[in-house]
Amino acid sequence: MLFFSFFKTLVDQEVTVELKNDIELKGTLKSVDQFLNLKLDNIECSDASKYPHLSSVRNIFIRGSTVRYVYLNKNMVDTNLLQDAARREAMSSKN
Amino acid sequence: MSMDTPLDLLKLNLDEIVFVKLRGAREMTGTLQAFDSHCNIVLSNATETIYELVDGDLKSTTKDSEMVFVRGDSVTLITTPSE
Amino acid sequence: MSFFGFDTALPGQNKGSGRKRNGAKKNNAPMDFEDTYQGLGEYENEEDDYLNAETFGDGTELGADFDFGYGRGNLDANTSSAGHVEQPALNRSYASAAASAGPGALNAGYSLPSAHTMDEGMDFTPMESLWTNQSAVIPQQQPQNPIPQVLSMGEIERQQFQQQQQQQQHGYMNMPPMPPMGYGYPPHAYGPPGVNNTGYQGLPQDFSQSVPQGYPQGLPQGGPMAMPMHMAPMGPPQHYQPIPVPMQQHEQQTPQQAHHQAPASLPQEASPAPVLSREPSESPSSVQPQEVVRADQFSSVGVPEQAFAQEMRPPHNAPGNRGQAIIPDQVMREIAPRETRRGSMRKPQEPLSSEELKKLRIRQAKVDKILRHSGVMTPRDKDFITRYQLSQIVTDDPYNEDFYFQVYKIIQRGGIVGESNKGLIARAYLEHSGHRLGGRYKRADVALQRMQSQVEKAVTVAKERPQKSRENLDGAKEGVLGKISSARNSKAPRRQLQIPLQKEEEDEVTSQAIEDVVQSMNGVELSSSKARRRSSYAFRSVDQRAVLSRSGGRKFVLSLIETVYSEVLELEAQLRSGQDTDSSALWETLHISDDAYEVSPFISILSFDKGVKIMPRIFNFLNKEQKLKLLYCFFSELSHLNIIVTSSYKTNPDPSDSQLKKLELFQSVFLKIIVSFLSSSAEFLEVLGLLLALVKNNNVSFISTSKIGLNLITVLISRAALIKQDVSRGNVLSSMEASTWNEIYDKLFTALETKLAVVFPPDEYSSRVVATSSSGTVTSATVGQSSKHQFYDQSYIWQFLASLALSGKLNHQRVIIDEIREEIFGTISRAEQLSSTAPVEEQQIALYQRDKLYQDLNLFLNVMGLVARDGEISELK
Amino acid sequence: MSPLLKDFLNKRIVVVTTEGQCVCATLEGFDKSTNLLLSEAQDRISGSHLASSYMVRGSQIVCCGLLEDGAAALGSEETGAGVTALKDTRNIVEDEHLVWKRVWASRKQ
Repeated sequence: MLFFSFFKTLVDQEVTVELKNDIELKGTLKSVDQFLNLKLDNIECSDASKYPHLSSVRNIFIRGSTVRYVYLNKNMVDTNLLQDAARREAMSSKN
Repeated sequence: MSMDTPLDLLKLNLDEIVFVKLRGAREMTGTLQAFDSHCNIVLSNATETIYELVDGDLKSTTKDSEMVFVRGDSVTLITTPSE
Repeated sequence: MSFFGFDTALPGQNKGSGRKRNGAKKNNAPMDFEDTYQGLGEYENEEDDYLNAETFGDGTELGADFDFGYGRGNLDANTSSAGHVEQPALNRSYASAAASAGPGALNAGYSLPSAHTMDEGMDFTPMESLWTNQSAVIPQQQPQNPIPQVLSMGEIERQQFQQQQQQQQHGYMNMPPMPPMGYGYPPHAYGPPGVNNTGYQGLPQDFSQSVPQGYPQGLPQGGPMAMPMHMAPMGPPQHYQPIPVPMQQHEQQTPQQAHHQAPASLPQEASPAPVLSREPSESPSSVQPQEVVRADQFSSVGVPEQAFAQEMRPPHNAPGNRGQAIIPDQVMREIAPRETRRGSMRKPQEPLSSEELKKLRIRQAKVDKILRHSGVMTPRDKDFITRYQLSQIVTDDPYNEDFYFQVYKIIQRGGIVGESNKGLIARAYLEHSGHRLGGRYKRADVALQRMQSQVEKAVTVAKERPQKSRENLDGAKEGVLGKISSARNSKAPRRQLQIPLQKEEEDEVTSQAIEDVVQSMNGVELSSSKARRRSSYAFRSVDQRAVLSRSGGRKFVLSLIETVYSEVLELEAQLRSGQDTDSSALWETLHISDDAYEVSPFISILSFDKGVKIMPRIFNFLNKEQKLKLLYCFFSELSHLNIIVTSSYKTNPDPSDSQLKKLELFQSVFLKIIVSFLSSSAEFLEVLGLLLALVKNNNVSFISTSKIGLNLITVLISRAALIKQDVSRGNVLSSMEASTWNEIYDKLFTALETKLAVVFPPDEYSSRVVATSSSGTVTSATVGQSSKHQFYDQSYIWQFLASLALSGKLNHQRVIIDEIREEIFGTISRAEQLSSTAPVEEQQIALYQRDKLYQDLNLFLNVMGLVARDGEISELK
Repeated sequence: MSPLLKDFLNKRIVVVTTEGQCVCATLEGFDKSTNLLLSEAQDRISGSHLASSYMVRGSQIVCCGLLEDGAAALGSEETGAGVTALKDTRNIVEDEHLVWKRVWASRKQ
């Protein structure tokens, strides 16, 4: 649940999602579920001329399993807290 | 103290620079900020390198990001970088 | 939801498909849903369950979505008519379930001597304590009990054990022991009695039919029907001796049920049932007559008869059935009030025809095949799992699953004020994350500013010293300073005073005064670290592995750090839940007095950023003695500290951006701890003890080439000076204290003497640091404020010199001035050059920088009653 | 359960599949595995009618975007000939081992 928890803190922040089919979508993260499915609003396709498929789409649901990366800004993340959360996750999954 | 599972070794490298090999002839180096049992990870100050063979020549492109979440199913290897 | 252990195999569906197959062979009539329904819908209506949303999400609101894999929607639709009746029996919440999972539940569900509770809860419904409305029986087990009790795994196991004990006491019937595999039956068959009561009204005959189909088939045929139907599988194996006969009877009992039955599977039932079974017949296998009669009577009052009848059939003929005498009566009383007519129920049963027997046998075989897996888990297994799951859901640490989000939100809101719990949580992270103050780099300033103000305060006090001491100085000044004002380019003046030069690196500390320091440091074993003899020179390698290899290796140190983190996280969790914390385990993990390695592992822990970052949180849990020991170890082995090596211009003339960042981190985190510990809790002699540790075990001159090292020395001696000033106003320092201080100061001074100028890094180094800092991300803590004209900030050096001069006698001060006069004049001339050479548009910046240079320099000069301004040094007025 | 798709119910959406197919359709239903039930499915590029009822397995979904009102299929503007086909999401580079071989070889130098 660590990353579900993590992504919840990123709601309403602007993120860039790179999918495994190389499409890159930039938009405001609106929601996330425990499968790390994401919902973005006001999306912008980084290479819209090459991939016009998502033109006239603003609000998009992304299946978590097809995400390659999610790019974030440094200031969105409390790294010390995140590391501790990862430690706790590792501790609890061990028991 | 039992530091025995692979994920425990990953825990040792929290806040340290790690080298991540990824599917699709990619690799990434950055500071490990988080991981879970699926090998989902978050790296800070990351540099991704994508390799490809163009007409038999090795070509690489790099991409920097200050914070990135990497979905675990792309990860094939995590290690500490060789110097 | 199969989650709660009721049935992962969806017996209703299984059965349905199985029967379909069966029926397809016999006749092709379509399958009747009602016939296959097992009461699943009874477990559906859970709106009152207050943790339902947390467990399953708000999925129930998803109006138009559907579930390809499950198909529960159909069931819902079909059972909605029955649902309203069933609901009352199910209005239990998870909370009450969890509560009843506690010891109270044991009483209620299992150990109450009151037999009816026991029988009800145990034999028919092992999940009773979780799923039925026990409030009817035990008022204190109200579902609205808001504080669910959380059980540990151990407690749950203990309960299971107790249940077994009680089972022994009350006979086999009280607890369901593990039935043999393959004798399974749909779990719903032994659902809570309350459910049965109402549920059967909604579905008059189907249930009773599906149950008999459900399980006796797997049992040896022809034996006596020894057990009440719903009880059989829970009893010991010897109870499993049913015969098909009773079922046959039930099937035939009520003609009106025929249309409900699945014609496909039981053709003989599809036709209007023979009425003969209305007259109970004597079974050849000696089935008890009375329950059949009872069933008849129930049916006559419109009550679902068969299920009860079967449940209550006393297993008179079961050999060794210890429960037989108790169960039926009590159960009857409990779940079927109409049982008052019991006495009149005893009538003989009719025998079955051989054809019926045969058909029944075939049917049993089929159904048995279908149900092979439906009873894999015993009720107790399910009970156990459910309780464990509940104990996981209802946790006492709300931050467990969602730690990052919860704490992040608290920090974002600045949750320090208000709830103390949140304050505690936030404190651990605010300390060094510094959300409210704009990140850690501002924090670096805090630590440095604190040190600076400490020095300034001491200098101010010194300036106000009685004129008398000033006059003493005046005499000495002539030789040194008389030339200063006029001769900027003068050669170094001759040394006025010969300080008795003790030879350096005099290792053994023999003085009585120092022994006193040792004693005064309350049990802090200064001598223990002597066991680890090592060269006082640092390993002159920037590569941290060189040091790490001397304290167990990188992986070892990293695992130490992670163990420390686990301990701290554990302690913080305890603190949140209001428990007392015990830092002894944490202390062990720090390996402070671990002599097994050449370099203390604790020093190596500080080689890693994360090892540094955790220090403030460690300090939250250590007592004063532990803190002192820790700092003593730290100062003793300072030369081995990776950060000293990387921040010394001698060992690392070309620091990288990341190294400078490490330096800042260390300064902002660890230096701050030291400053605040020294200023808040350390006694004079304790400060001296730490200084002694530093001087005695390290090459002070090398340490002074590092900014961090110099700052650490400054912190100690300025603090000592402040305490001394403070004390001298009130009660005077004891002669022991005073002489100790003098002796240690002399040692320090001797170590630095003749090499004082090395505290100034060479210009190449300074400019490189500035260049790296401005190109990288390191911010203003290292370099001056101006972004355009960055210069190497030397204020920390002047603070050190000021502190050193402050505590020294006149002759010490003269030596200092003597050794660094070049730097004094260099600084003055740089300040003057700035204003004269800067272009007009940068005059502002230049003036600022000029003032800053003078300000830093004057901090030092003021100690001796001097001031530099406008290119001249004069006496402070 | 994932309520994320709830807002898209009965609306026109664009569905990208793992195979690189791009379909425009009305979302009739979904479940927690993102299995989708679609109606009036058209090819996003050409606009050609695919099926009146269309089910996509969740494992094949990459993303579904809500089509803005009035947005036409791409095919109505251009025939779709110039549109680059979407890649699949298998994340596979041909002869990846050869690439790595070259990478290691270059590292040794």
